[in-house]
Amino acid sequence: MTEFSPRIVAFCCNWCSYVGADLAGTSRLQYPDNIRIIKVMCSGQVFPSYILKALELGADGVMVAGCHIGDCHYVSGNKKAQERVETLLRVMKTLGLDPRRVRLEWISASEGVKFANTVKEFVEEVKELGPNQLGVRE
Amino acid sequence: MKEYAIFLGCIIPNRYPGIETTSTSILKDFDIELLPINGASCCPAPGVFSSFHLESWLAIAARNIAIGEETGRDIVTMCNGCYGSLAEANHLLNGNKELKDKINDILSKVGCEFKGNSKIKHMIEVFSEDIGVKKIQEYMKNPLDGIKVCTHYGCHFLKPSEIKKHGSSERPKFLDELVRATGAESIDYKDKTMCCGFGGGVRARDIDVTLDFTREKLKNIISAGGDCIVDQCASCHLEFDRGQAEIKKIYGEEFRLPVLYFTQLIGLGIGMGQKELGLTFQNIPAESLLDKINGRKK
Amino acid sequence: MPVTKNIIRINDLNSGFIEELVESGRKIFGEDVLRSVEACIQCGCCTGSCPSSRRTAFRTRKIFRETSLGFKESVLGSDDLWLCTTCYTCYERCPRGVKTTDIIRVLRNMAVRQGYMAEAHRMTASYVFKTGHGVPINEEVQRQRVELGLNRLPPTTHSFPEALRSVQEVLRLTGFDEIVGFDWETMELRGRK
Amino acid sequence: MTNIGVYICHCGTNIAGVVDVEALAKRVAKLKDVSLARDYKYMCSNPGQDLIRDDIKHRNLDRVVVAACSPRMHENTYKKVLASAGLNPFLLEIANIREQASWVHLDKEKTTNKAFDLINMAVSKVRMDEPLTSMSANVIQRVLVIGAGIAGIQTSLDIANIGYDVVLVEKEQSIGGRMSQLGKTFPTLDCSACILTPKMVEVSSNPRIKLFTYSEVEEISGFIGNFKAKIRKKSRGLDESLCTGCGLCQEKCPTRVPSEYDEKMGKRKAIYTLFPQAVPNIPVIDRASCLYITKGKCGVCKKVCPVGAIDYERGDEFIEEEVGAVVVASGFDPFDPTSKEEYGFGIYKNVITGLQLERLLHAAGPTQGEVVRPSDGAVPKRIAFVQCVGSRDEHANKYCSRVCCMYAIKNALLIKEHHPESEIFIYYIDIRAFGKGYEEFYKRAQEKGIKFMRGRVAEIFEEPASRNPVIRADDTLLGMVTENEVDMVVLSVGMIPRSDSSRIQKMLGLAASPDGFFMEAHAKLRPVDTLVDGVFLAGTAQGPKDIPDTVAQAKGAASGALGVVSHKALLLSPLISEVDERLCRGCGDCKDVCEYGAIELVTLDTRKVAKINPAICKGCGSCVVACCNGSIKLRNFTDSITFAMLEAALGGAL
Repeated sequence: MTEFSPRIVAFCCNWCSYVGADLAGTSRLQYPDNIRIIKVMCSGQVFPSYILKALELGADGVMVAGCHIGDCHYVSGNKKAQERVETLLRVMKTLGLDPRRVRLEWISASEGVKFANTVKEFVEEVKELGPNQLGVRE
Repeated sequence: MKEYAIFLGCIIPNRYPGIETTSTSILKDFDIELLPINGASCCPAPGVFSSFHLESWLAIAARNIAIGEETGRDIVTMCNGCYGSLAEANHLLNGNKELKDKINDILSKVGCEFKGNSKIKHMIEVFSEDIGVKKIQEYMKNPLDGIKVCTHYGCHFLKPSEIKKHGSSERPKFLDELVRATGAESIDYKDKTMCCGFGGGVRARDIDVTLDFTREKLKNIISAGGDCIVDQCASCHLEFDRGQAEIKKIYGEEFRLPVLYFTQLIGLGIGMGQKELGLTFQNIPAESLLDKINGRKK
Repeated sequence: MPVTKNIIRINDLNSGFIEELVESGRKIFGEDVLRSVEACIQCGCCTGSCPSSRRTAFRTRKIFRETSLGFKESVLGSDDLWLCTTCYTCYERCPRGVKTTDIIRVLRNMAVRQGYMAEAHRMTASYVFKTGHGVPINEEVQRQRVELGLNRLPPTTHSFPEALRSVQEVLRLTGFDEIVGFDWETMELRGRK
Repeated sequence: MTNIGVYICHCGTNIAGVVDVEALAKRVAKLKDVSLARDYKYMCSNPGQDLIRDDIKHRNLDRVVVAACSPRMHENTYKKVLASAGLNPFLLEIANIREQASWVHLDKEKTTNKAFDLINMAVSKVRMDEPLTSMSANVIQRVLVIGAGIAGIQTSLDIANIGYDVVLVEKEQSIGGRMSQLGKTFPTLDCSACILTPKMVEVSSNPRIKLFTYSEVEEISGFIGNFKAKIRKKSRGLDESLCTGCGLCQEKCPTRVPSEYDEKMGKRKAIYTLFPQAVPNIPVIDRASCLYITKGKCGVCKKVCPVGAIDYERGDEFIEEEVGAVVVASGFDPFDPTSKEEYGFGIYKNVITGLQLERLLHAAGPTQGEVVRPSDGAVPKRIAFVQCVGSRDEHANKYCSRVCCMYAIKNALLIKEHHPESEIFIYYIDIRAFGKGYEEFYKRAQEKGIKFMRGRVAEIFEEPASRNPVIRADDTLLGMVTENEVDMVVLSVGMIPRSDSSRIQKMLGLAASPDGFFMEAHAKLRPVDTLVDGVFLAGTAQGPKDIPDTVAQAKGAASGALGVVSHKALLLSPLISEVDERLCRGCGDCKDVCEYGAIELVTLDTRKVAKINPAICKGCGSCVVACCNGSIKLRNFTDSITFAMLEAALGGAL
């Protein structure tokens, strides 16, 4: 029985967090390979159903990353993302889902280190939580 | 009829009872009753006890508020010091659940609880807001025309303004307006909003520093041509009245500047005698002022 | 005071002093109020506004500078710290929003804990232990009260012994008796600890 | 039937060092719709590009995935490759297997697996991507400039001189703005008028600049390349076409009221021009103080006007102008120090502001350049400047206004040079002499004997007899509290946003920074752009600035605006939202969340539906999420694409 290796999806906005991830790369910062990044134009474009779908498909953790509040390339997309994700987190419990599996992070284009550390942290936390039973796993 | 719980503190009942009787009797005419807060203690003095031990200061203040709240009325103080302590305690405790629980934990041992549902008011608010300058004007029997008054606001009623919320602490107006309502003239003087020197435990520890404050204020008032000083704070009142006597003793300097609490000035305007105003019990006689008032009459 | 000849070795200063300050005042005022001292730009608006510094050696600005650099002993041991009348003028005007008077009061609390409490202040405190009043009644005023048609004693702790007892109990619970050095047996101040 | 080609780049050893590219290519080749998968040393190199180009042509690929470095590096390179091979460039996806895989992981097997997932995700996206074509919009090749201070003047001149038309709108009756109020300028001490008036004349004489003075832009609609502006031309109470500017009316007008332009240091008539060199040199009747208008008496100006231009009843006019870009140069207001009560401004006569002093120092000002104090008209011999009044102040403006140190030093020097015997003190917290020649200027002031007093002034009081202000401050360098009785105090007030800036902000949909000034698109890299395409900022409307910085930014704004209007047409990104009108219920939720006003509700036969203006939409996708029934989609970022990518991402075993 090998150690549980979580599967994590990250929705990164095109203007800040995706660039932050690139910076982590160019700075050769090592972080766990459990994460798969999906580029979105803006964190405000992330529909709650995307997150639920990811969980349904067996993601053990989902991260939504956008520009810091006030820095949104589209003025307020990240504020909208915040409202939606926070609402989702509230209902997740009632849906029998562990809200700790979903994370909202503000990571700027200059925060490669923060990106790497956030991934490390999140992977560790999700390892604690164990596999997402919702997902059909082979 | 309006009712308030009156928080006496120390200096009013234990040094200047005349201020209490005067205020009470005037308020009666405006149909405002003052209910005693039985068993109240020292507020305790904001700058003094909070400098020693904030938690003890807060606990005692909270106890005073708590027993005041039991009357079911808002609490009125007659001293900026008392107002400062109770209002700040009220502010701190209502803004911090953890702190409130901690203090209530202590209070529960002596059978009371701070709820924070009573407003803390100052006598000056009762006069300038509940009653209002206009009514005071009409109330005057022999307006004090020609009397030059220098007002002293004191510190802890106005400041910090972000907590006390009575508007500008640099150039306040309400006390001057009240004075004008009596017919007297309120004249400006240098460093008008400066502290009297009483607070922060300085008086007890370094009386000479305190008296140096007082002296400067008195000098500025005299050179501006003030006939008397009118205050709204028992501590400042003591400082200016008793302080003059002490200055005379220590520096041999004599000012003979009558010191009146604002209700005492109003009292003069409705013809109350200086005995019932308690002025005869004060260190500095008010004769010069009364002569001017009477002289003016002739 | 970490001074060698005419040099102050910044290395020798107590860099943890700010944290001690925050710790001592956090529960009452919250952390931000205490940390605001770090925002001081030494513009001197406090001191220029201070009626005390016009006649004493008290320098609000200097105290804040020393505090943020960590001159713990000289700040807490200084008599000047006690020359603030808490008039709040500096608090009102500070362009950086430093919560001056609150910080000074917390510094004083720390000083008291270190044993820097003036006898006069212990006396003032002892009155409250004994009577519930910082300024208790005296014979003369009792007479005046009667003349003015009031009761001899005001309806305060002066008239209600059980109320006085609960004030005393509160002070016992907060440990004020220990801080001031008040002896419940003799109902008097203990000699300096 | 789709034919996807996948190209895996070694990037030398950057990728191949950690990822088993050959094995990866073999695995990828098995993916659905992938007709070929190649790996190559450097895909971005010419041979690499040819490889793709040839396959598109000869192996008729219809979609391409490049697995290489971040799309931020070479996406455009490969888009061009597709285009050159006749394939729609939007049928390309990049799998970022360098920054997101080989550079951040070490384990060869795991990293190769991850690379596979990333490619798989790209494949499942590209499979569903639609070919998109950038649409183009015509550009109206004129620029609207709001505000004709030095910023607006400079921007207009630059644009006009390069050969494009400008509509310049000024609220006041003359152009020139704040700079025209100033006496001399630091650090060179050349007189403001001497360098400004030539530019003002240039503006009025330039045929490419259409000037509207005493006018305000009331509405702006449209989008980059196609703005429509509604301008209100306020009535001057006279016929401008007749007025010759002879000035007789002003001379004869009996009414005298405090002059706003002179900061109340002087008086003006009820019919007046702001200053002698006003452009245009046409007066305005102030309806509030004109005797004829208020009381029906007088009428002198009408009587004396040799050309009969006066027309009291003349009403406002409205003009519509179409432009392709907008430059906002609406300037600043000086901070009103009345709220800093400890300084007694408005109570102590001899406490004035820096701008009031400028008017006194101005050769054409109310005192012809002689500095006298308001209480008694005497020439002050001891003058104190108080810095940071309302600036660097939690109770007023938190920011530094950047010019006050220098203008105080400048005015101190001017007075000192005019009256060498005078004693001048500058009370400061920090002297900020950041500009070219500024520090030297500061030193020069010291050498002239101007006393610099380190300490923020605590309070000012007045000696009743002499009306002399007394300054009380801690001399922080002495560690002593000082009092200083002077003849006059000058409060160095900072800059605040124009009183009407919030109106302009709403009108244009601009953002404001915490300090209330208009916000630039990027603090460092786009300091003159705004978040609204086609709208640019110049001068102090964006934040406190001195004249050199204002002019520099004005030139930047000009080039920004020219970057728009120098094109006949604009290509617009096709990656935007579109509405499925059959599904749309016209609830308007999308309209509410759109920050750009790109969505309007239109009537389609009988029902309301949302309509997205492709020229305004930025493709953020907010409306897509807000839509209650999924009738809006963001092109090539649809739900089904996202779900497909999720499946690809989570399908692979780790």
